[in-house]
Amino acid sequence: MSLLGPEEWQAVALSLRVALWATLAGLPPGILVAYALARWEFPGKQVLNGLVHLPLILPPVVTGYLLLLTFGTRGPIGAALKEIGIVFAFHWTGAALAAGIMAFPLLVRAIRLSIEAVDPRLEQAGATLGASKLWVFATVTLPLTLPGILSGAILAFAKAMGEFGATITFVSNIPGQTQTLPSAIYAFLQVPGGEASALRLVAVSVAIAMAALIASEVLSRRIAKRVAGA
Amino acid sequence: MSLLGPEEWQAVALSLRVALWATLAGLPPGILVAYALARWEFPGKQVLNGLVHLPLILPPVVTGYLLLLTFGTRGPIGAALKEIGIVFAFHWTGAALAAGIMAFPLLVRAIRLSIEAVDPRLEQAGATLGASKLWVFATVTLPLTLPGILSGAILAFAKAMGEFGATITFVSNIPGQTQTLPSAIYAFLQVPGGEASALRLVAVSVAIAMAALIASEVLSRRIAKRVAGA
Amino acid sequence: GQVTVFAAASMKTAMDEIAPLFAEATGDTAVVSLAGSSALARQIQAGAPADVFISANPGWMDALEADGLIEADSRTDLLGNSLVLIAHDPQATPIEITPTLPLSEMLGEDHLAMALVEAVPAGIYGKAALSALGLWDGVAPKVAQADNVRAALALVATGEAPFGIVYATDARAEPGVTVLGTFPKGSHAPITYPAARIRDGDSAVADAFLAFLKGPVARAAFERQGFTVLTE
Amino acid sequence: MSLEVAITHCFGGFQLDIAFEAPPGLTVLFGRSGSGKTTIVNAVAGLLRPDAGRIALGDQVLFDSQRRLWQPPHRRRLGYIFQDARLFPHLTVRQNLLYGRWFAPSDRRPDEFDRVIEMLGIAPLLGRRPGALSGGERQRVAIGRALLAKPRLILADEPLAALDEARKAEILPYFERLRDETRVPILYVSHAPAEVARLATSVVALQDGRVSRHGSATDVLGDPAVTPLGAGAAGAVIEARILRHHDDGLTELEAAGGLRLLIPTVPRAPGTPLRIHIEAQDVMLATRRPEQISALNVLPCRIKALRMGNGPGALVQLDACGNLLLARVTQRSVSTLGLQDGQEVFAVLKAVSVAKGAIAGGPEPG
Amino acid sequence: MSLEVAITHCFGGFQLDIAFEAPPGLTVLFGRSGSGKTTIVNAVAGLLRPDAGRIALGDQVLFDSQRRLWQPPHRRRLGYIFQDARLFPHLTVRQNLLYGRWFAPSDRRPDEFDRVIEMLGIAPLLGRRPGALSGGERQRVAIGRALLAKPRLILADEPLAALDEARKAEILPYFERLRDETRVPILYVSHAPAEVARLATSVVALQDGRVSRHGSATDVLGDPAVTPLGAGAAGAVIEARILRHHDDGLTELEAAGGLRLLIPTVPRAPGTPLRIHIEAQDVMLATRRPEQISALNVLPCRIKALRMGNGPGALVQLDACGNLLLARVTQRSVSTLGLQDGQEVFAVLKAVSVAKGAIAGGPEPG
Ligand SMILES: Nc1ncnc2c1ncn2[C@@H]1O[C@H](COP(=O)(O)OP(=O)(O)OP(=O)(O)O)[C@@H](O)[C@H]1O
Ligand SMILES: Nc1ncnc2c1ncn2[C@@H]1O[C@H](COP(=O)(O)OP(=O)(O)OP(=O)(O)O)[C@@H](O)[C@H]1O
Ligand SMILES: [Mg+2]
Ligand SMILES: [Mg+2]
Repeated sequence: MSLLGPEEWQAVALSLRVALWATLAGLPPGILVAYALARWEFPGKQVLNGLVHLPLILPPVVTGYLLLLTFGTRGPIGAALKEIGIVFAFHWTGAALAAGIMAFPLLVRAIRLSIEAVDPRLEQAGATLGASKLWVFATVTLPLTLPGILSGAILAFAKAMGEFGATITFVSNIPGQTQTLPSAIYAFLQVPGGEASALRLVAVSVAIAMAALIASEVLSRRIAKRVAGA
Repeated sequence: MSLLGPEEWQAVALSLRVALWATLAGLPPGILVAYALARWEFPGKQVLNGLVHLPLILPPVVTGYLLLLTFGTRGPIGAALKEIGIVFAFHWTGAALAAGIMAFPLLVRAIRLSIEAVDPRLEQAGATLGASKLWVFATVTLPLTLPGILSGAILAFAKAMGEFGATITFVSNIPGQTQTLPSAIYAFLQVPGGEASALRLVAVSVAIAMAALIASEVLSRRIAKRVAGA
Repeated sequence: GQVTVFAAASMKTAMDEIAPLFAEATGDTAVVSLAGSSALARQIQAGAPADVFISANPGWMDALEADGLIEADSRTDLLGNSLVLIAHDPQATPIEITPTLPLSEMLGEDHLAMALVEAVPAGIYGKAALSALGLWDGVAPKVAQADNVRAALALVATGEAPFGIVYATDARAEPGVTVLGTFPKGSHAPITYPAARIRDGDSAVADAFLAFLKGPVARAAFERQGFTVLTE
Repeated sequence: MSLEVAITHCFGGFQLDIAFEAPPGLTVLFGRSGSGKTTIVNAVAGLLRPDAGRIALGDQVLFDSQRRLWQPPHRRRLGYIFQDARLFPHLTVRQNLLYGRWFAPSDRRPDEFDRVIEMLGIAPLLGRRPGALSGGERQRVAIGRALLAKPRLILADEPLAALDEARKAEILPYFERLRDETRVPILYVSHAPAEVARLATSVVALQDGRVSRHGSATDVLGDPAVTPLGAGAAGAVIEARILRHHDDGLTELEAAGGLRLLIPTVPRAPGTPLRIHIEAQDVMLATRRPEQISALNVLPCRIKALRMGNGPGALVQLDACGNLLLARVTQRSVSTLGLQDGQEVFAVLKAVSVAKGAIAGGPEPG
Repeated sequence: MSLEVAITHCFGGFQLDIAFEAPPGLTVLFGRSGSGKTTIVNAVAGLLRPDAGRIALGDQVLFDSQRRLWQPPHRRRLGYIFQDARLFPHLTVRQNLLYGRWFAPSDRRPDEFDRVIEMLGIAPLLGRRPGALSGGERQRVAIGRALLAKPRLILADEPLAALDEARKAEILPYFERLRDETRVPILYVSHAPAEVARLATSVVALQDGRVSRHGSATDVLGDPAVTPLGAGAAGAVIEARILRHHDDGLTELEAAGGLRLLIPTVPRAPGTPLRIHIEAQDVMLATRRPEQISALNVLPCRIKALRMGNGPGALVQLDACGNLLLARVTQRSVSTLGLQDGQEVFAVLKAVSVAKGAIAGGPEPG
């Protein structure tokens, strides 16, 4: 298409990939942490809760900087991961990591809220029928939490599509590798006359996020209908 | 205290004020929109839903720029509001507006999720007892949604404490008026060797948000206990 | 070969022109990562795979040099820029910027848009210039500091602030503002964009790229943007 | 005030198509599980909008699909006792009970609250929240909440199913009083024959979404061709008046045609009308007046109809001085005693067989 | 396998302190609303951890506060039919029914599923989700789900309260079969005297969190001093065997001492042990053998005890060839007939009075 240049299409594809991975990879730990916060009592629970919210509280630049310090090739975790072949620094995986971490609080909150709304009496019913805690979680709690998971996922996806500050600070803005849509938009906005180009990218970004939003609405309505019975 | 200079204390106070107002003023429209999205069917529902999520998807700079265009003193809404004495441009209220709008999607999602979890059979029971839709909402739905409202509010507060891109673009950074903690932190990070100063402000910001987080946990546990019965 | 260039975001337009020309001329490709100088410098400190760094101010280049991260020999002051006072009013008549300029009176209740005066280069230069002219104390409370020059420019362009201080390169391309005057050279440290090769980088292609930047093709591109080219 | 209901509604596989008129008093809806009782009650409450039809309470139309009329539930002024209690979990028991009052016209009877909580035995629960109540406690609070809303129409969906016999015995008279003393129509879903017999002014029997039988309690329960609650429920309802109280704890009644009956004391003044449900299986027949027997009621009757069942039983319809009686005996007894239509026999009935639950204040003529 | 329960637990104002042993078979818990039934069942299920005490099933200890032993609910292999159905709303009825199977040892009886859904009449619901079921349908699915989990212990908290009489009559025999054919102990909460009489191997009566009476069904229901379900429930339980079937639809039974009884057909082979609940108010007494009367059972007895009640009634304990019988008559009859201890009298009992619901397969000697 002539709407966007090849480099811009690259940014679109990369943003999609980053947002999808940020969301999907965030789900398992997100569900775990949400469950822990909703249902368990353990020392350090408030610390965990605080940590989860940190990316929300900190200016994104700070989060990006902290990521650079820890997951950069010279950072303590980054160096260790590099040994086993996992690289985040200046790689699209790093953009996904940054987006995932920025989106994590949103994911966790939504899922946690949904888990808290699951009637514990249904979980008890599962237990009396022989299901262990893990099975009850998998067969009762988790399915009933689907609306929240979906809701959290779509929030996370939208956030990941829009995330910029932490990403550009952590993995820079390398076309084809770490240049996501928001970074590209940012670059356009930094120079005179870039507004029109920025606007086109904004439109693409909004279109993608809206499509995801509507898909999630349809899906969540279907889930709700199923549970209401029919 | 000697930890922070007077200008920094000003930034702390301003950030608190901005975050509180962004959260509190966001609640009524947030609840309304969440209710509309959760329970009503109307044309343009998906458009509203998209609009609400927009600040999440757009790079904050873009949001800030759009705010400048609409709520600036020359913007269509800004000019009208100026007539009746409401000014956002270069004013702390503008910072609150920007933070509120950035936090709005988080607020709405959490509340919406909670509203969707309210058993409609309880609302029906309220209706049979003579309560009109509005009364049912006020006496049944709303109280049962409290955990979600609290959850949304704390997310919004944290987000507002950390918001920076849209705020600085919209109301820039005038010490004592619109210089929030994140702007101050950002400024420190722009110069070589500013990390230590930034860190002190980050610590203050985190401390405030954690205090709010813990307060909300305590409150929400109390609510949950009441509803479980005791 | 390929060269990875970390360049200040304000150079986007120029770099977008130069990179394809470089490829055409040498057969090598230049990948340009554009972000704030501070972010780029920190990334280089953290081991970013950059070969060339072009900073929007000497401060961060100095910091990298102190850390031994750049080839000191390769460092050149590539570009220069000047600082201008702009107005929203299209009818505004040019004025000379002197210590007697009644800037504070001109502002009245309104704001003067600048970049962050303690953090962002354009802001730092602007504050230095105003101080040198003895105007700073009068306008300080009225300064609206944006996080970058472009945002300051936007404030003036939308009319939110009647006046602002930005780079000449930015002012030139924005139809919504009028340049009132240029700050005298001596009122602030020279505005330079240093470029250098990163120590761990691929030296051959990087050197070629740096050379290309100093060449006539690049010079033309820079000048179209309003930069002063400092290299010979 | 009477309630007219005529609606059709379709849920996936289930088709409801019913019409009945509930006269003032208490109308029992019964039928097997899944026959559509709750669906009807929901339609009357306004919680379900039927596909088509009309629902009117007195001269107020609640729903009319042709005239596109629809009153929302909160305008209908109902007291709905749900099959599942549906208490508000965030409110205390007291707040739950008073919920309907906020929206009701101000009080005629300020002591109503105390009376209701005393009857329901929920005074100790007032400060608690529903989450920690037992099943029966919850149901009692739900009953109280509906009754205290000062409704113009009471809908009760199996209100007593979760309660023990003793508690039921305490609450039943309250429904009787509501039925007799107020003009509030009551639509009452119940599976329990004793409740039906005792409370019903009229009965609507449902089968697979259709009305299979509709009439006064006397008619439906006294018709040997219809034993819709199971054979056990067949029985006659006799309208009588209290004649006098004996001092050995018995009350003597007089029914139509001067028929006298002795039953355990009913604490009402002589002259009070009563209705008694006499189950068919509690009545014995004898062709010669039995003597030296503990049964106190030996009533001369004439056999009006004899109906052999599929099993070993036979249902005998009797005329006792103009009152209808039903007796359930074995077919063997029919042949041994040589029973036939028109024959004069004696119905033998124990005073104590007329269980407490089956004696009810007579309905006002209405 | 018997279940021993001895626990104390305190909820705010409510104090539970009970101990009983439930022998194999079916143990009915009854008591008024709020007396602690569900609390006990929850403790046995492991959903509530009592403050102190011990719960053991056979030689397996489920809970012992002294030894700090606690088995989590999913290890207990229970089938708990909750007072509120608690179906999984996201699963279809079929998936709900099969839920427990995932965790149960593999099947001895592959046709069990079909048998259970047929008995419960839920075959047409299998593909639906619980949200759209009627109250009774939901409860039936909940019963099925618990039964299909192949439990070692069944807990049933008012399982039939929401069901119509006909449906109850279909499900009760299943519980009987469970009680008699398997070794699975059943703890069963019920308010309905007919269910208690029919199903109970033993009965635990609760009052305000304490056991007020505990014994075999025969003992508790046959003791005129205890009529804990209300006077209506007093009655004797007679253990008998089927002697032969008559072709007019009657079955002849023989009880201890050669006592013969005629009741409506019971479709079991001759020789099958049965137990019959004969309610005291269905028994008449005569001092002379009545003749020409429809009652088929006229049993010579001796009066063992006479107990005057507070009201007009008297409860007479009778010995019929060694079987205990109870008769409820008026005090007036006692004096008119001159009844006294030791007197020989005739108990008159209609065949049809022995209602279907009160005839049960006799418990295996346990
Ligand atoms: N979580 C709780 N917190 C406080 N009190 C409770 C709690 N659960 C039950 N109770 C109280 O304990 C008592 C016994 O409750 P339980 O549910 O065992 O009664 P029940 O015998 O099952 O009654 P029902 O027949 O009404 O179901 C009741 O008074 C109840 O209010
Ligand atoms: N929302 C629904 N969607 C589909 N079918 C439904 C819905 N609600 C009820 N039904 C079906 O309609 C039929 C009638 O339901 P209803 O609740 O009126 O029965 P009921 O007579 O109250 O039974 P019960 O005595 O078991 O409560 C049932 O077969 C039920 O499964
Ligand atoms: Mg129903
Ligand atoms: Mg209970």
